[in-house]
Amino acid sequence: MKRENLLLLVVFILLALVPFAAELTGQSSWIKLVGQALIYGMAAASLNFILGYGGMVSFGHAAFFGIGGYVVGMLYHHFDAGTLFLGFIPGTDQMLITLPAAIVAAGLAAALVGALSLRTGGVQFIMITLAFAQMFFFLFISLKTYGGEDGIMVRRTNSLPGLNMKDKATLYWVVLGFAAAYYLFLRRLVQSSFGQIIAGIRQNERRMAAMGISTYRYKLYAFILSGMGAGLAGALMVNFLRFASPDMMHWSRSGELMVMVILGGVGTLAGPFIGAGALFTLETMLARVTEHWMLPVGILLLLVVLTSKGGLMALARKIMGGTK
Amino acid sequence: MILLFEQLLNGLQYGVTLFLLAAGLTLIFGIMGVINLAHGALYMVGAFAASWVAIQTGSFWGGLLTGLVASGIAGIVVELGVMRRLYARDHLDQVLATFALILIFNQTTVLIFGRQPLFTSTPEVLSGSIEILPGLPYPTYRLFVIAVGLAVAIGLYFLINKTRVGMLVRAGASNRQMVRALGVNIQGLYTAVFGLGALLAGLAGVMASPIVSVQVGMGDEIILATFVVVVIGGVGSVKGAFVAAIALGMFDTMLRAFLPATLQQVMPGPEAQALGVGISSMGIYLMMALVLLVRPRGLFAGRG
Amino acid sequence: MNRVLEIAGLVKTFGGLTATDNVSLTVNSGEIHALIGPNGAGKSTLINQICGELQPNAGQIHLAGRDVTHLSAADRVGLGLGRTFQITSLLDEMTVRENLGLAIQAREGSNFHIFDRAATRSEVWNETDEILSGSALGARSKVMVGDLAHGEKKQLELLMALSQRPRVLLLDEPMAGLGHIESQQMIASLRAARSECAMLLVEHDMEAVFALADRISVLVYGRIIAAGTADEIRADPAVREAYLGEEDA
Amino acid sequence: MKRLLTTASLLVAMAVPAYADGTKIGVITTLSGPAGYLGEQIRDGLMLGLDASGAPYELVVEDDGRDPNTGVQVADRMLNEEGIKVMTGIVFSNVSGAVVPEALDAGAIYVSPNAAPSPLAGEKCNPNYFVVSWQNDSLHEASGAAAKKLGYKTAVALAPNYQAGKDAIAGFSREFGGEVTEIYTGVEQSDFASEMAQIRDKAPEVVFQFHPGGQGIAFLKQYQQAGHLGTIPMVLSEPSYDAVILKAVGPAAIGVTGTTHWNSDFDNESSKALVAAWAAAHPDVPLTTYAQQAYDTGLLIGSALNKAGGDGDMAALQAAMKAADFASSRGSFAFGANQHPVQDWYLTAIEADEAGNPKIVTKEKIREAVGDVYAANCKM
Repeated sequence: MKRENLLLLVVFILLALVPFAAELTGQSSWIKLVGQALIYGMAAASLNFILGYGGMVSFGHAAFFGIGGYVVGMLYHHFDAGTLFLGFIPGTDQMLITLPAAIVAAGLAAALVGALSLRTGGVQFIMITLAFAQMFFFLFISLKTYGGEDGIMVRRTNSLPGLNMKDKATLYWVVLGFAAAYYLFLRRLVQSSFGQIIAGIRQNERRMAAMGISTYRYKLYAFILSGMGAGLAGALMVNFLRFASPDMMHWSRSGELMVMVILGGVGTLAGPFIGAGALFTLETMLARVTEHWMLPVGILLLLVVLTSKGGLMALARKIMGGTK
Repeated sequence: MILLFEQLLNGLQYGVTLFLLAAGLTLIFGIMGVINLAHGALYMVGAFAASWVAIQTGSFWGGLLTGLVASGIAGIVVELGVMRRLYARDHLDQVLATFALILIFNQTTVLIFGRQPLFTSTPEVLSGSIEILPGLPYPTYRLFVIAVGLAVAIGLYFLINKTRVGMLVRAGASNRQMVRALGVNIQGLYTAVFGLGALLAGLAGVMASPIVSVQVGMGDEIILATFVVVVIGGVGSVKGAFVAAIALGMFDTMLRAFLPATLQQVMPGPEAQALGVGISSMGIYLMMALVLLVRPRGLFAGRG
Repeated sequence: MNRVLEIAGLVKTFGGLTATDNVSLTVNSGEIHALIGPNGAGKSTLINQICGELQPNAGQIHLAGRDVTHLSAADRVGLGLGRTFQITSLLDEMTVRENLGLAIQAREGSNFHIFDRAATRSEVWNETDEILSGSALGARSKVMVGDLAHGEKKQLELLMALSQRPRVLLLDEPMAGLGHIESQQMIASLRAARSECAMLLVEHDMEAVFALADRISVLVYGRIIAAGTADEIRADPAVREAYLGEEDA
Repeated sequence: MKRLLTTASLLVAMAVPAYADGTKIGVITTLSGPAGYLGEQIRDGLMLGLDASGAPYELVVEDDGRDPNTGVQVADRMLNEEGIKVMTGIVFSNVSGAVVPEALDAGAIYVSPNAAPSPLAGEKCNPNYFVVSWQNDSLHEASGAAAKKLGYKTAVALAPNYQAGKDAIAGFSREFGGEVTEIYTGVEQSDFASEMAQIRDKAPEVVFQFHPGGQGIAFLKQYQQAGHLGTIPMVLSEPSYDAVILKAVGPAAIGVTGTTHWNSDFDNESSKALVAAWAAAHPDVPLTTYAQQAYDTGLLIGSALNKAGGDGDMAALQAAMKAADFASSRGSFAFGANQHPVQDWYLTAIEADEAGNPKIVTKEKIREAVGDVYAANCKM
């Protein structure tokens, strides 16, 4: 346990030093790259909670990511234009308001989708979550007020009292702070009473029912928590990139999140972050070398699946000599 | 009235195309338990191979044959090289591996054929229209697509219900363990089923190539609708896939055709149009959600 | 006598097949009621209806005087219905201790808490360790359940079911697949547990049934064809013909 | 994570060329996916234009995958790491909506060879933002004007159900003035049989449709198969009948009317030079308006670089751009108040060449020196 905390602290410090390192080496785009990877890591980790720990394979997780992002975008749009959302809610650019709003909105959407989808299981669950995500996607594409397919530009990152959010390093540290907090939250969550129940449900739903656990309610609660996490990640992403678009909730984005989780290691805390970082770095690096970057990415992904079980985390453990 | 009839035909034609794709996918799903996101890539392979040969030789029929052979071979290669290692894995690994296959297929196609869409046209005998009702000319080629689709459906019915291979396929779709227990060459059966599924997907691609744009990524768009068909029909059921494909084709076409105009009766034109199209785009997903809420395993679910 | 479980006129059909045909039976507090019958008699179907995994077409199920016919499986557990499975059903990726601990946690509540530490809930783990140390599985508490022997899994299931403090326990073939010594252990465990709860015992092993049961009901083709004490059942000609006779032959 | 980072930095070091002579120009464009050919055209046209201008340059080209996130990521690196101050190349307005503000905030100049979303043309216009192609709306206003000029009174207008599609129908209707039945199609739809039936049912005098890329190919093929071609005239804006589309559609496009700001048969030196250079460099690939727009973009950037002596003095470079002192392949070219083009629009016919394949023939000028409706909202 102690060793794990030490490792986390070292990783956190290294990540916190990224802006300085980027400054020193002149490769300042690393700030944006690592920041984005952290946010995707959060989204993937939120998915991993239901997918890896809860056994619910959701193929529509990007919807909650996108909804979280759109809440920030829409509130900014109304703030900028001085209009009211739905005729009575004023816009805002205060992060202390937009982030909670995004989390709540994504949670509500997850409650709706989860309540209906969790009546099925297996392949049907995969497909019905995908279906709901597609419906959200088409809904946001036809919202003319919010830019339709083009999305919403957020000219200024939301402000946080006392911080200069225009500074790239500051924004990065805010993101890192959220990512770290979310990681710790998830660690607590999977070790909590609820986390144990969810782990039990993944392994054997029938057994849990025989313990008097109404599995549907617990799964729904997990689904909502997970959706809220994705909403937070989406809200941060829009702040980070200053842009919200329906691409955020396209089905291929849901697929990408799944790829990150599987690549990193299903049902591990650090896996999704590692998977996000690896996929993101890989894509970015290869895209600079060749226009046909998809081919090597595809081949590498395929090799990872075929040759290893448990993704990069398992590989890392194997290399480190099975310390855990 | 004529318009309605024509739209029904359009729905039927879309439906049989979906069926060609869904039949293979549902069998692969049902028998091997594999979620194959890359099924649409085989559709693309069929379309590209057929179009390329048609351009080189000027013969649609030569292209048809090449498309079938190419997609069938591609399917068998994929089965032997990749799928075989995925049967014992969980759905997640299958999703990741077949997602990777999509990337590989798409980019390889770009490398071979470039990014420009390929040109194909309908064969001479099938160009033009037939006046099926007074005042209703209907493209001959589309009638041909419907005929081919229905013929394949009938062929599959006989294959599955009247032959020994079909018996194994049916048994495998409802109970995988049982086929293993029968001591059949299960690997051979798997390869054959996968090859057949790929062939049908390729056929759908060939059939679609004179109608739609033959371009990279064309399979990614239609694969979602195909999955919807498979799930609505019930995983593993070819009959379910047929019913669901036709129903979905009709439903989708009817929504697109009549919903905006219907909405215009109750709201201003432009908004009605936008809303109507928005809802029609969601239509198939809505249909799937509704079906699954009533029948969580689809319409014709097997026990497996 | 106090009826903890009462089933009246239960009917379940699958298509044209009637799997449960107007079955009524009771389990009184403190007794072990055995349900026997040949394969395909509909025993598992009946158990699944009592547990709440299947909905009957007609009839009622009362648990401690309360109608539970339309309650979910989980809610019935909350009202005092425990069960074991014919094919053991455990959490294979957890240890013996974690399995039992989770069962006790589930009973203790606070299951929606997301900020506590499940591993340090003393009320859960004290009881878990106490139960384990008093059982044959004490030495195996850190072993992954997936690695347990079949007999050990059966024992663990029983411990988990009892840890729920049920009023009545449904035992779906607890002897299935056990060797002779293991069966004797299981019989001893059940005998020890009879002071804690009533039991409905579905079993093929006649030795075990006659050793444990206060009353026996015989299910054939979804119907109860006979009920009574062990001696009455042994003597019943209909049972001999339909069931025991078959087995002898 | 750290090990990954170090490996990645090594990769970066290998990917960046050690030394380069001319001004670095960042090109973010769409090279992957179905729309990949658009980015290819833009990249290749841009190179020809820059070559023709004679300015020393170095292109840094990267794929955005039509994904705004990727675009921003790439832009960030180009701007902050590689010190790039001149950017261009974006195909789609959703990407430019994300990337352009990023470039402007960093003090760079962005010159659009294609996408020109309306917010950036109006209130959010910027001195460092130039559009060489056209503002989206004016494309379709030209088609509306053409349909009106040809004497049609009723039209069916079809476009995908997203913002650009709605803008297209709005732009067409604005200039057309007749009765328009609007039909919106699905965003990823490829089978238009249902729409063909509706067109038959409505029997309009003219059909206007806006479907770029693969959708356009499918639409034209099916229009012919449904028997509408030659029966109901069709007017198209230039993105719906680029040379690549025509090559894929074949004879199914012959007889259709188009509108454009440029065509390969234009009789001016710059245009002829482009056509010749393209034929020499890419003999197998059709030359589209996308490449032409990028060619003009290259000419503009090159002329400004020549005048300002590279990107050392950004104010001078901006002034040189604004002067638009280059020989546009479309003949007359000037920037309006919002630094979007003020240009002429032409009517074209798609006719059969000797081999029976479609070719675009310029017929007449239908609009002269028009800008766009958003310029009035731009206060610089």
